[in-house]
Amino acid sequence: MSTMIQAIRMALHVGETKLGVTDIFGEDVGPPLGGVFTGTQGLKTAWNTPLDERGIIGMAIGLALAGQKPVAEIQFCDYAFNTIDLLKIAGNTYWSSGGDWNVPLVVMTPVGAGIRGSIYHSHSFDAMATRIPGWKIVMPSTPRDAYGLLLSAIADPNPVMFLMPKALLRVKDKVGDDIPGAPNDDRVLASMIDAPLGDRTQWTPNWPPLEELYIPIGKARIAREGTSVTVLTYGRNVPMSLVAAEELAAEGIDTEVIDLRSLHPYDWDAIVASVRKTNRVLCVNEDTEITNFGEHLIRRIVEELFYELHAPPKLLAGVHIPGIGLADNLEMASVPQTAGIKAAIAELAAHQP
Amino acid sequence: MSTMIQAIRMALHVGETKLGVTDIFGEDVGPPLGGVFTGTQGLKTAWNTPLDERGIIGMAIGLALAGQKPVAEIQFCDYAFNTIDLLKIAGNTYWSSGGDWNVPLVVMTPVGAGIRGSIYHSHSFDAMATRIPGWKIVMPSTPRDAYGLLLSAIADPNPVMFLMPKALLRVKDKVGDDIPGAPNDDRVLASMIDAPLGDRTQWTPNWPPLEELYIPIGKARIAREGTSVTVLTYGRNVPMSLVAAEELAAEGIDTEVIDLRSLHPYDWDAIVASVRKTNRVLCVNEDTEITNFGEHLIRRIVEELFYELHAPPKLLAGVHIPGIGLADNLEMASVPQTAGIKAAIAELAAHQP
Amino acid sequence: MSLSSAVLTSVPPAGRFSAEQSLKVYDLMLRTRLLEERLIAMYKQGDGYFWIGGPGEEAFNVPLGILANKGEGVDHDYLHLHYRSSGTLLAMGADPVDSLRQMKNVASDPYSKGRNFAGHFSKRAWNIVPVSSPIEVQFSIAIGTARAQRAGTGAKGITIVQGGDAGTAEGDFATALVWSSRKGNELPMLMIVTNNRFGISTPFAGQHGYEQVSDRGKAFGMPTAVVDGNDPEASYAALAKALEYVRTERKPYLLEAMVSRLRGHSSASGANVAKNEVDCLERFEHTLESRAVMTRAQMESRRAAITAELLEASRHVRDEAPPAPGTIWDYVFTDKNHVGGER
Amino acid sequence: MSLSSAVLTSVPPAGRFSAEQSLKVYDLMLRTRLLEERLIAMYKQGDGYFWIGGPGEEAFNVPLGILANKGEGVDHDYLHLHYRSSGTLLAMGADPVDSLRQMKNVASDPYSKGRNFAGHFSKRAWNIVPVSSPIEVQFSIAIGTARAQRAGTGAKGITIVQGGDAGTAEGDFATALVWSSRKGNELPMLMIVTNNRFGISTPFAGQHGYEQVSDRGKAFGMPTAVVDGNDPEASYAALAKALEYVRTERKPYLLEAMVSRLRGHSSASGANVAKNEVDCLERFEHTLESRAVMTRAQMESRRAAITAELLEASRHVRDEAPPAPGTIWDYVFTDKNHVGGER
Ligand SMILES: Cc1ncc(C[n+]2csc(CCOP(=O)(O)OP(=O)(O)O)c2C)c(N)n1
Ligand SMILES: Cc1ncc(C[n+]2csc(CCOP(=O)(O)OP(=O)(O)O)c2C)c(N)n1
Ligand SMILES: [Mg+2]
Ligand SMILES: [Mg+2]
Repeated sequence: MSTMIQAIRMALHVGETKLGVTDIFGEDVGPPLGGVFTGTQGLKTAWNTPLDERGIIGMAIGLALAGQKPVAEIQFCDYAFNTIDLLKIAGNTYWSSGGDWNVPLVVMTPVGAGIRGSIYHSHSFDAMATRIPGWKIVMPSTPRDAYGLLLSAIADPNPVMFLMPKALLRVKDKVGDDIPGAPNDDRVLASMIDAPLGDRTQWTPNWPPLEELYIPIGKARIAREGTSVTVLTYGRNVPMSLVAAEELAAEGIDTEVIDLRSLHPYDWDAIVASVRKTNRVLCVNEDTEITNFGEHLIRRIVEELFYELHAPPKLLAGVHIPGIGLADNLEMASVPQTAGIKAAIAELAAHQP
Repeated sequence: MSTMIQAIRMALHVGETKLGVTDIFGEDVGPPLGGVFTGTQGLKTAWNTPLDERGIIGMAIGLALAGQKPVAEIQFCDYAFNTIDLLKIAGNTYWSSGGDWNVPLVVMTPVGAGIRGSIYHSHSFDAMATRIPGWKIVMPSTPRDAYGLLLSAIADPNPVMFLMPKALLRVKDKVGDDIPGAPNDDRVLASMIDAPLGDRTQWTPNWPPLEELYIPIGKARIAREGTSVTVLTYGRNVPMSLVAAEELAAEGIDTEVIDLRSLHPYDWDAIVASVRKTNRVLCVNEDTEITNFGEHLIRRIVEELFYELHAPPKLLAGVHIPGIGLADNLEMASVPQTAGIKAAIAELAAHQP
Repeated sequence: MSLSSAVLTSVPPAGRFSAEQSLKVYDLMLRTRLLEERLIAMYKQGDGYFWIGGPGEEAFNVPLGILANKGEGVDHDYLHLHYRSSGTLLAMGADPVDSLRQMKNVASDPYSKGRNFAGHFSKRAWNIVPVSSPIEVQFSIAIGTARAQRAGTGAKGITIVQGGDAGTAEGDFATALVWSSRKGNELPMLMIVTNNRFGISTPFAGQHGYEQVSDRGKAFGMPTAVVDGNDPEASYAALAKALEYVRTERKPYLLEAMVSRLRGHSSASGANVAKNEVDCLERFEHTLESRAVMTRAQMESRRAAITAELLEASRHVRDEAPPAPGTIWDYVFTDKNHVGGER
Repeated sequence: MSLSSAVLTSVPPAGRFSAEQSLKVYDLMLRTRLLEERLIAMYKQGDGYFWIGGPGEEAFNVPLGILANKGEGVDHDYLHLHYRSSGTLLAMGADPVDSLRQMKNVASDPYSKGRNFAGHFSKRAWNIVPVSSPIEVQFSIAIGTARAQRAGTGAKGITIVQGGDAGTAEGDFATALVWSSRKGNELPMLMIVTNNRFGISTPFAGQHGYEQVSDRGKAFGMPTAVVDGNDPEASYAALAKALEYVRTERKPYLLEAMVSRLRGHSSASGANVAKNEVDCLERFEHTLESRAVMTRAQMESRRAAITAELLEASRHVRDEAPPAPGTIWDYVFTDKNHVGGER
C-alpha cells in the first residue's frame, strides 16, 4: 500500500537505476526538499533548477536531443503556460526534421483542484496538453497506474507528459492494487523511502526491490463495469465517479466508469465498446468547459456513433471563468463534485429517447 | 472597395484619432515598415518594440492598467505561445481583483494558413484563444467586418483579441460592402493611405473622412441564407464555404453559412435558430481538430438540440499533426479546402436519418 | 502622499531617523510583524488555507510604503508588488483587518473577494496593481505603467516593481531590464529585488553566476545599488535616493535589498521560526533602546496593544460571511454582455 | 572533424591565412554566396515560396563551420544555429543541392522533407539541431545539450548556439546566460550573437540600452568579445580563441560578431541588394588580390564554375517529386502506435 506520490518516487528510482534516466530536475526537486509534494526525495539524479520554466523545458529538450533521458518537473501546471511554444517544439521536432531527431523526454506536473489552491494552484492542463500534437499524455488515478504509466513514459522514445492529479497524490491505495516489489505495509514503506522531517543531510532512502511494471500508453482501464451509462474520465474525477456510481447502484443505475489513463493516444476501442453497450455517455474532467478535451471525445462519439446514442452525450467540466476561487464555496462551484457527477449520471440514465 | 488590411489600418486611425488609442505597437509595427502586412502604416501612435513577445503583452497590460488604450500586435500568432500565461493574466485580472482593475486592451495577430507559410506562419489561434476566460475574441472575414469589429474591440473595456485571417488580408472587398467614409475607388484609396515603396521618410497618409462603424461583439452574420445545412465558420473558411455553397446550390442543396465573427461571446441565438431550421450542422475551422473550438459548438448543440438533429454534426478542421508543411501537397492536406467543405456539406445534406 | 510620508520627508538620506520618525517606523514594522503572526496563527487554527507573507522584510518594505507617492493614476506611483508586501501596504495606510479577511477568504475581502491567497493585494485607488502568484510577471507588466509615465508625458508618478531573488532567473526580469533602458526610450521605473537568498528550498548560491543580482543592471547602463534591507534607515536612504533619481531622470534604477525570511517560505514549509536569520525588528528595537528613543517596556506595551487589536479583529472576521457560490460569475467582464459601440 | 578543418588548424590565432587556407576559405565563402544567390533566383522564378539566408555572414559562418568538431553525440559539438547559417553548413561539408531541395520543398529535402523553409537545417549525423523559426528558443534548448557535455561527464564536444541581435531581447537569451553561468554548474557553451544591426525593419539603435550585446555577459562573469564578422581571419581567430576556452574550461563564452545583411531580411522584404553594407566577400577578394594570392581572373573563373554547377543542380531539383499528401502523417511519433514497455 502506497500513496501516489510514493509510487511516482519509486518509478523515478527505477527510471534512474534501470531505464537510463540521467536527470530529474525542476524547481525544488533536488535536496533538501525533494519536490513540493515529496515526489523526488532521495533520488540520486534529482537537482534544483533556477526559477525559470522556459529554461526547464529547454533543458529537457536539449538533454533529450543529446541522447539523455530527462524527467523535468514544472512545479504546478499553472506555471507551464509561458512554455507552450517550447512544448510545441518538443512535440514537432521529430516531424519538422522529417524523422531526423526524436525527443525522448518526460515532463511531469501536478494538475487540478481539490487542495484549496486558489487561482494559481488549481488549473488543469489536460485540454491544453491535448492541443499539442506530437506528445503522448497520461494521467493516473491510482498509485499503481502512476507507477506503471510513469515507467512507460520513461521508456517511450517520444515526449510524454505525465499529469499528476494533485488531490490524489497523498491518497493511500487500496490493498492488493499495489506496486510490485514494494512492501505492503505502508508504515514500513514510509520508513524506507520518506525523508525525515528536519535535517536530511544524513538520510538516504532504503529502496525496496522494485520490479518493472508497464501500463501501456493508449489503453484505458475499466474502473467499474456497468450497463446503464458510460462515464469517460481520468485523474481526480475517477474516484469521484466511482463513489457516484456506487451510490447510484443502490438506485438500480449500473454505471460503467472508464479511466482513460492516456489522453493521447486515447483508447478509442474501449470507448466504442462501452458506448455500444450503454448508449449513454458522460465526460467528466476539471478543465474549463469551452474547447475542452471532453468535447473532442463527444464530437467523435457523435460523428461515429450517433445512432448508438439513446441520450445526448453530456460534459461535466470546470466552468468557463478566469480562475478557481479560494473560498470553499467558490472552488466547489467551479469544478465537478461527486454530487454533480451523480446527478448527471442519473439524468442520463433516466433520459427517455 | 478596400482590402482587409487597409480596413484594419483605417480602423486604427479612427482609434487613435477618435477613440483614445494611445499606443499601437509590436515588432516592425512602427515606421519605416508599418507592419509585415502593412496594417499599421502611417499611424501616428505606432512604434517598434524589442523582439520580445512577453514584453509586448506585458506592455499592453501595463498600459491598460494605467488607463491608456493600447493595441498590441503579435507579428504572427505562431509567436504568441510563449505568452499564454500573460494572456491569462490579462483575462483574469478583473476577476481576480474582484472587479478592482479592468484591462482594456486589444491584441491583434494574423492567423491561419493559405500563404505557404510553412510550419511557423500557418498556425491558428482560435482554439487556444477560446480557452482563455475573460477575453472577447473576434475574427472578421470581410474588410467591413474587420473595420467594425476592430472599432468595437477598441471601444470595449475588456481585453479583446482580434484575429486576422492572413490569407484574406489582401483580398479586395466586394463593391457596396465598404467602409463608411472611404472612397469607393480602390486606386484612389491606395494613393491616399498606402505607403510608397522605397523611401517613406517624407510620406504622410491622407486619411479619408472615416465614420465610426461598430459591428457588435457577440453577434454573428448570416453570410448566406439556406435551409438544407448550417455551416458554422469564421475567417478564411467563410469565403470558402460560400463558394462551396454556391456550387452546391446548382445541385439543389441550399446551404446556410453563418460567419460567427465573435468566437467569444458567440451568438448562440443565431446558431439555435439556424439549427432548428436546417437540422444539420457542419463546423469548419483551420485549427487542429483535437480539443478544437468547433468541438465546443458541437458539444453544446448536441446537449441542447439533440432531437433537432437529422444527421450527426460534423467537424472539418486542421488535422492533428505537429505542423503545416511548406509543400503545396502538405498544406492542402492539412487544413480544410473548398472541395472538402463542399463534400462535407453534400454528405450532411444527403444523410438519411 | 500618505500622512506618514509627510513625517519623514525631512530625513536626510542615510541619516538617522528623528525620535518621532523612529516611533512611526517602529510602529509600522511592529504592526506588520504582528499582522503576519496573526495570519500564521489563523492558518494554524484552520482559519485559512495558506499563508505567505513578509516577516523579515519590514525594515525595507515599510520605508517603501512611506516613500511611495500614493494615489490613483499616472501622477502617482504604480506599485507592482511581491507577495511579501504587507509592510508596504500598512505603511501606506491599509487596514490590517483586510488582510485577515483575505486570509479567511470572506466576501468582504477587498483585495479579491475571497478568491485569492493572503498577501495578494489589489487597490486601484492607490495604484496597487494586483499581486499575482506567477513569479516575475510583474516585471513584464510594469513596463506598461512606466511607459504611461515616461518623460514627455508630464506624468508625475513613476513605476515601482518588486520581486524576489530566485525569480530574477525568469526571462521577465530581463524583459524589464531591456525595455526600461532602450536608449532614448528609457522608462521611469524602480526595479527592486528583495534578496532573501532562497527560492522556496533552493539557496541562491549555485543558481546564479554573479555575487549580486543588481550587477545585471550594469550592462544596461542603469544605476544599481545594494542595501541592507534589515536596516530601516539604510533602506529609507537607499530608496529615497533611487526614487529621487527615477522621478527626476525618468530612467530606470535597479535596487537590491538583502532581507531575511523569518518564517520560511510559506505555510507549505511550516511557517516556523527560522534559525540563523537577522531579525530586523529585534535589531531596530536594540537600536531604539540604545539610543534611548524607546524603552523595552514601551515596546512591550505597544506589542501587547496591537496584538490584542489584531486578535479582536480576527474574531470579528471569523464571523463574516463567505462569498456565495454564484459570485464566481461576477467580474468576468466589466459588462455582463457588452456589445461594442454602446458607450 | 571535417577535411577543411584539417587544413586550417595550423593557423595561428589572429594570424593571416596561408595561401592554401585562403583559397579554401575563399572557395567556401564564394560557394555560400552563390548558393544564396541561386536560392533567391529560385524564389524569384517561382521555384520556392520564401527565402531567408546568410549573404553577408560568410566571413564569420564559414570559419565557424571549419572549426566545429563535426560528428554525432556528446563527443562532438552541438550546433544550434540561426537561419542564416548556410556558410557553416557548407564549410562542414554539406551538399548545396540539399539547400536547393529545401527551397523547392521536394520530397528529397533531407533537412525537413519539404516541410520547412530554406535555411532550416537539421542533420543529426553532424549534431546540427533543427533550426527553428521562433527566434531565440535555441538559446533555451542549447543549455540541455551543454549540460550533457558539462565538466565531469568526460564529453569532448561543446555546445554552440547562434542567434541574431534583435532576438537577444527575448527572455531565452537571458535564460542561456543564467543557466550557463551558475557557479559550480557552468556549462561548456559558446553563445554567438551575429549582429547585423537589424531585426527585420527595426534598427538596433533605440531598442537596446548598451553599445554591444556582449556586454550582457559581463555581469555573469563570463568572457565576452566582439569581432568584425566581415573579416574571415579575425573571425577565425576570435572563434578559435573562444572555442579553446570553452573546450578547456568547460565554461560559457559570449561572442558577438558584427556582420552585414546584404539582401535585406528575407524574400518578404524583396531580397534585393542592400546599400551601405560592407560586403565581406568583396573585401576578402581585395585582400587576396592585394596579397597576390589570387587574380581577378581566377576569381571570376571560380565564380563562373560554381554558378554553373548550382544552376545545373537547380534544374535537376526542379524535376524532383514533391512530398505526397499522405506523408503529413509520417514522423508524428517514432512509433506509429507505440505502447510503453515494448522496448
Ligand atoms: C512562474 C512561477 N513558477 C513557480 C512558482 C512557485 N513558487 C512560488 S514562490 C517560489 C520561489 C520564489 O523565490 P523568490 O523569487 O526568491 O521570492 P521569495 O519567495 O524568496 O521572496 C516558487 C518557485 C510560481 N509561483 N510562479
Ligand atoms: C519568437 C519570434 N518572434 C518573431 C518572429 C518574426 N521574426 C522573424 S526574423 C525576426 C527578426 C530577427 O532579428 P535578429 O534576431 O536580429 O536576426 P536577423 O534576422 O537580423 O539575423 C522576426 C521579428 C519570429 N520568427 N520568432
Ligand atoms: Mg528569495
Ligand atoms: Mg539582426
